[in-house]
Amino acid sequence: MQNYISQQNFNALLDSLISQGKRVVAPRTNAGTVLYEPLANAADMVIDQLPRRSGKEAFFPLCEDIMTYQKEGQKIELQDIDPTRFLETVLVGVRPCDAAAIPVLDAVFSWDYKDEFFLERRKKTTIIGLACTQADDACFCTAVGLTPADPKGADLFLTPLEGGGYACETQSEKGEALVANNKELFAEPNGYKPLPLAEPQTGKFDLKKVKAWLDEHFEDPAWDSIATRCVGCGACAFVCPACHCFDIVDEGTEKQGKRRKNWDACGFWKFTHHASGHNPRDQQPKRYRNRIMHKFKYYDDKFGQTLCTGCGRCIRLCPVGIDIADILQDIDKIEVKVKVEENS
Amino acid sequence: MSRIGVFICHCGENISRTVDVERVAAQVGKLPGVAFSTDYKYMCSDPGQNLLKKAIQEQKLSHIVVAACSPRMHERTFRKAVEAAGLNPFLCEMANIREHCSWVHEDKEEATAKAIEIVGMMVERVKKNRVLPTITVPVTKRSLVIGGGIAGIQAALDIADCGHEVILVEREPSIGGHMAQLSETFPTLDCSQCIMTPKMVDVANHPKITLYTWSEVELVEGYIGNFQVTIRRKARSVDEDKCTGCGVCMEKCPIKKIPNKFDCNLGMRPAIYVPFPQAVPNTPVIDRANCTKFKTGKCGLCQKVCGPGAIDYEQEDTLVVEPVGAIVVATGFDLYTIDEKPKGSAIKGYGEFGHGKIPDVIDGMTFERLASASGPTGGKILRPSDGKEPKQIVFIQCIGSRAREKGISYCSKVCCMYTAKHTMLYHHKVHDGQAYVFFMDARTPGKNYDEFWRRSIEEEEAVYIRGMVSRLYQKGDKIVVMGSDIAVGVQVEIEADMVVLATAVQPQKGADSLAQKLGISYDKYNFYSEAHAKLRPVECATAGIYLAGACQGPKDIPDAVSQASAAAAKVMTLFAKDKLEREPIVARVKEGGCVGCFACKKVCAYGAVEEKEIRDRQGNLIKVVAYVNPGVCGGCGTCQATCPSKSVELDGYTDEQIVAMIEAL
Amino acid sequence: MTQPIDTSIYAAVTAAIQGEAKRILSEGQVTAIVGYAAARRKGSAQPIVISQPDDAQKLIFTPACVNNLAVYLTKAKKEIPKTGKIGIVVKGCDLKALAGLMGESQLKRENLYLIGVPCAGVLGSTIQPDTELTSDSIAPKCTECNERMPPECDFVPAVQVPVNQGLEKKYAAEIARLEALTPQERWAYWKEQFSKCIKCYACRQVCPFCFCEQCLCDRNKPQMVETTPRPAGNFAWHIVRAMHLAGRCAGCAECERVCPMDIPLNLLNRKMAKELKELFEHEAGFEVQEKGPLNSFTDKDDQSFIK
Amino acid sequence: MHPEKPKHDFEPKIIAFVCTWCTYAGADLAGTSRMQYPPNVRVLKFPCTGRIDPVFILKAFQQGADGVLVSGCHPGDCHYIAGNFHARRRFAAFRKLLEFVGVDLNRLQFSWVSAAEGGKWVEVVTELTEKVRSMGPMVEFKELALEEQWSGAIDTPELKEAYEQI
Repeated sequence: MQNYISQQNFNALLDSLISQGKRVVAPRTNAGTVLYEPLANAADMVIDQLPRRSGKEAFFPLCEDIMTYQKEGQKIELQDIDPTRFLETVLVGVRPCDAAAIPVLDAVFSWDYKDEFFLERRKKTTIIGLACTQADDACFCTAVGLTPADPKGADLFLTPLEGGGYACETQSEKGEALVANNKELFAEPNGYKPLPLAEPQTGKFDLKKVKAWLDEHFEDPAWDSIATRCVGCGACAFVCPACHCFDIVDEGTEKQGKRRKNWDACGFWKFTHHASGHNPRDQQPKRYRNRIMHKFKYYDDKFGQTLCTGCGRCIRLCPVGIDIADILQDIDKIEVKVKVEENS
Repeated sequence: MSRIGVFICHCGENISRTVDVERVAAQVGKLPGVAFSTDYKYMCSDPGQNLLKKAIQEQKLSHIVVAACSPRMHERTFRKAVEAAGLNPFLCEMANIREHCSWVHEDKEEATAKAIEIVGMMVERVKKNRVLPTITVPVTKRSLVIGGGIAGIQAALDIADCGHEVILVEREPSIGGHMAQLSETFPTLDCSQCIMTPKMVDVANHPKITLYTWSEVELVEGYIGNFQVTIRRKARSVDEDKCTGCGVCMEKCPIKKIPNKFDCNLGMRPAIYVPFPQAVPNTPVIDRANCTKFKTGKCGLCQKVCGPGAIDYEQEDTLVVEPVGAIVVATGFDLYTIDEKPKGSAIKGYGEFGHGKIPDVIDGMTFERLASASGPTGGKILRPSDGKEPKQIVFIQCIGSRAREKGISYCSKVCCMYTAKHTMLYHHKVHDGQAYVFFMDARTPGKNYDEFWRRSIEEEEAVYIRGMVSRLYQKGDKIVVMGSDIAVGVQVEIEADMVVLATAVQPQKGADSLAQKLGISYDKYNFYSEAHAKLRPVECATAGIYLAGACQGPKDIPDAVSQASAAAAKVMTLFAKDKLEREPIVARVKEGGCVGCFACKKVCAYGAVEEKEIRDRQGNLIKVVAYVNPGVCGGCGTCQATCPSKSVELDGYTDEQIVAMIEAL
Repeated sequence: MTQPIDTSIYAAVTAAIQGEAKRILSEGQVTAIVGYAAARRKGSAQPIVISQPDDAQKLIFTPACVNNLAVYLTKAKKEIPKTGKIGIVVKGCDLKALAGLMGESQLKRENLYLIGVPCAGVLGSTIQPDTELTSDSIAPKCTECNERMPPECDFVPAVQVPVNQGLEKKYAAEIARLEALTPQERWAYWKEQFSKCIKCYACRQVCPFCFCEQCLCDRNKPQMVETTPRPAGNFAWHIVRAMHLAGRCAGCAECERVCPMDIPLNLLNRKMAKELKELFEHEAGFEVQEKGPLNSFTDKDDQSFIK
Repeated sequence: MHPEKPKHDFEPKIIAFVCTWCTYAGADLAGTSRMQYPPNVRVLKFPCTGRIDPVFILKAFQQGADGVLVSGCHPGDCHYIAGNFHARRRFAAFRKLLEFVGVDLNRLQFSWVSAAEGGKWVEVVTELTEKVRSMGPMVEFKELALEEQWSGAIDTPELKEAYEQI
């Protein structure tokens, strides 16, 4: 089985995909920030850094048109977007925390309503995952049931090796096809040792205990102490690989315009602002509560999955230092106490 | 969806010559929301207007665009027509395809394309127009006049003669102001008191005028048509109702030697006094600072001698609140005192001229009192120092005025004329005396003014020396005046017996604090600012407040009187209707979005923005927001451009309307 | 060359803040105090609101105490109790924001108890809070700071702030660099930067001056600014934001620090501050100003650009 | 006969924001005096320059304006006392911001045109139109309007065509 690829050949693979007219999306530097973006050249790839934004963008864009309108005289003409025009894409260098979020999102986008935009992009995208070798004290993938070498979500999974190159494991037909079509670039493994995996420095917590507490504590003074300081921006949701709320807006003029689907965040005051002026989540702690509840309770209730992969982006980027891992650890502790009390 | 009617005017051939009006009508007819479009030869003619009215009714039109001349020309016409057809007039807009299109372009293709865009833009705008009701404000038909000098008196009499109540407030014990102090007046040399006192008496006797002397404005609240003015009536210690003005108290008062301000401190008065014999009201006031009764508790002589028992030592200040609809400010002027540098002022002073140090260096007003038949010398020109008749007298012009380096750059306007008058009065009274005048240049515009000035030189033998005085000093009982005659180019030295300085006219002290109470603006000298230097010279920017006399800038008597009558006419115009109607182009605050930063209030030139408390049903304060008083708002919209959250909106020019126009292009 | 920044006073500052906080809470002088507390990650700090004297010991001051806490006193933050007198821990830069908020009728001095912090500088980014404070990691604003001892506070720990000299003035240098470019080059620079924007509005939410309850840019009747995070909408948002802060921004640079996409937003604010100083001699300071430079005027204002 | 007017490849779109009392009236006077100027300008009437929000200028560029003119009463002549003074400060600052983000200020003109200055109106409008014509279209904002984030972009020939047209 040919399952080794050198860095040079890997770059050659990507360049060949680019030349075939495929969109190759990989971490690259844009004005000083590492982001998943289409590559013009494989050499631009910055594969050793976790991008600021997650890979969900490849299926769930920041902003996409879903319809256009034109008015003339008394006529209004509507035009749908043709999803077959979406580009064939290869998403490269996706770490387990980003890749694992994609199947989690599949659940919500193919549930009662099949989101053709998401699903069509999903269909047209091949994901090349990458085992993770770097972690800091914001990472907590191991606490939410993943590992730095978890291939979940990837079509082809790479493990970086000492001295360069990657060990490759195909995870799906798409992955197999990719390897099969580029056989000449892959070689037999030859006693290479994988690089040591990342070791997230965050403590553990029991997701079941957390959920059990959440089930009982929609109203709890703890929410105030957790999130009084939340300023209500969307940074956490927008950098999150699993957050998937969106807003539909019509933008344009009296004569023509577009209906668009934009990322939205439950932290925003406007998120639940009713046309009447009423806002059921009238205070920031209630909005932040929804973030935790959605990730660790509601999504679990509905789809049996946790809506968090422990990438730690929200911890690093929260303007006011709200630390989701810390909160979950605290909840974990509270739950233990409750049990002790019950036993005594 | 709106049903917009568009009417394209040919304006004879003025428009149709360069704009293909039929094509414009056809193209515009295709715009979303347009239900009817047509063209017509003369839209403003009666048949044109009837066409418009008929179409509104038959086509059930909701909004109208008339594409014709400038809205400055016929907007009113078409809005009236639209109103007559049952639509709110503000649902009609004009597209200017004549002045801005057909008249300035020759190429028919280009002009037609442009006209289509202009009309299209107005179609988008009119869609966002809202029904605007005419704003009415009730008017209290009473007015307040602040200041009882000649300007205030004239304004009060004019308004009262028209049948409206007037409250006249004067700070001093008597009305009359500076004009009552003058000896004779230029350019006719008639006696000031002779023409002044009958007017003062008219005020006192007028059934429509309530006179509050020895009183000051304490607080002004409200807005045009609806002011609430609080007036402090200072304790007079004399009951005005009981006092008959017999004057026995003043005769008996043992304290007699208090310098009388009215006589520029040359004459003396008792502690209970009227400032001058013809005072109105002729009710004395006790000067508590100098009265033995108030200082030591003893005396009480005036009370003992007062037949009607009018003396009341226990009297206290009282506050009266008067509702008024308009305010005339006529607080007048004061003279620049050169020996006393106003605190914190940029004015540097003229210490070198010895005013206040050399007793025979006096100012113009003091000379008036010397020359006045009712003055401290009975009309004889005598030196304050030794009572001798001065044989050589020097007048110096422009003391303070027109001297940027000293802090005042304006011309005081009256000094050239009153100095000419002084030289004449002097010559009439001291036949063998010689008057010299140091001047920069003589400014004598006005009816018969220059003739008067010439007379002082040609007939009354005043010697005019063009140049400024560099120094003066006391030498024995003479005052040596050193100056230059720039016309001849020599140094001049005159040994004078008396020197009269034409000091600058300044606003009354405290003019700024009164302006702050009234919410009107003032310039750096504290003169009150008119709304427009040329077109609204008697109105303040703050609606319902008018200016009369020298509080706005230096003025002579005829100017002050004319402006007072003009201010009165403005008040009467306001009072001519029961309700004030105004175009509803005013700013409105959307309280939900307002965060109370009051940037709007900071930029509002009209003082139309107020702070308003929003409370819940229990009365708890929720927030403080801005409120725009529609009666006061000028409608410029600066507040909206300044408001960060766009929570204040100018009706008729809303963001929605403007953005719709931009997006139409 | 990287040079270390001396932050040895921060231990004494922390102790002093704790003592004062405990005193004013137990004496009932304030109902709550907004300050900084240590957080889970090594070296990190987070804003905290305390109302019990015993919680005073949680308060700290370290190079990770980056937040401008003034934002918690604005109307945008309804969660913080606004009744009674509130204590707040402020650095010099934060204090300017409070002065600005007072000038805009958002706060009253008598309702605040100001605990001033003698500050030698804080980190430019807290993505990795366990970073040593050096001339490289220091917040760019600190390189141009002249206000290390906040004046006219109710309490300031009595320590001497060490002088760190020779720090390159980062904003001034970057503004000068951009000004020297052609308009097309500047456009390209900002286009690239703004293309990263995701409209998370972190810049708006942390800004003490973005206290509007309803942001103009959230409105849709009319839509003044495209809300979509596309290049056009992003560009418009950042221009409007900079314009709305012109003459108001007090220079805390929180917008830039919190931007998850590293957009150098404070450059726009600094540029406007520079222009307003040159045009109207306006500078954000500790004095409460009755009117800002863009809601006042003089009849001699520059009009050389007007034909 | 009038001389044949030269035809240009590019006709700029100029949007003018003017106050109703001075500049609008000045433009009316140009009309009543039958002065001639290029037809590129579209006039939006405001009560006062004080009402003109900088966002409108931005919006005009975004809507495809190649040049923008803002014109009002001369200092001291404001019908509303001080609106133009406030506007003067606001735009002094705003133009610096636009310049800093890379807008060529040759496309943004400010002027005082009184009700008596029909000639000046013609001069200002003509000069700006010609200047902007020689500069070519304002591509920056137009390109921006067509651009998408990479993730939302789709392969549409229409878009490409539109892009190439600029």
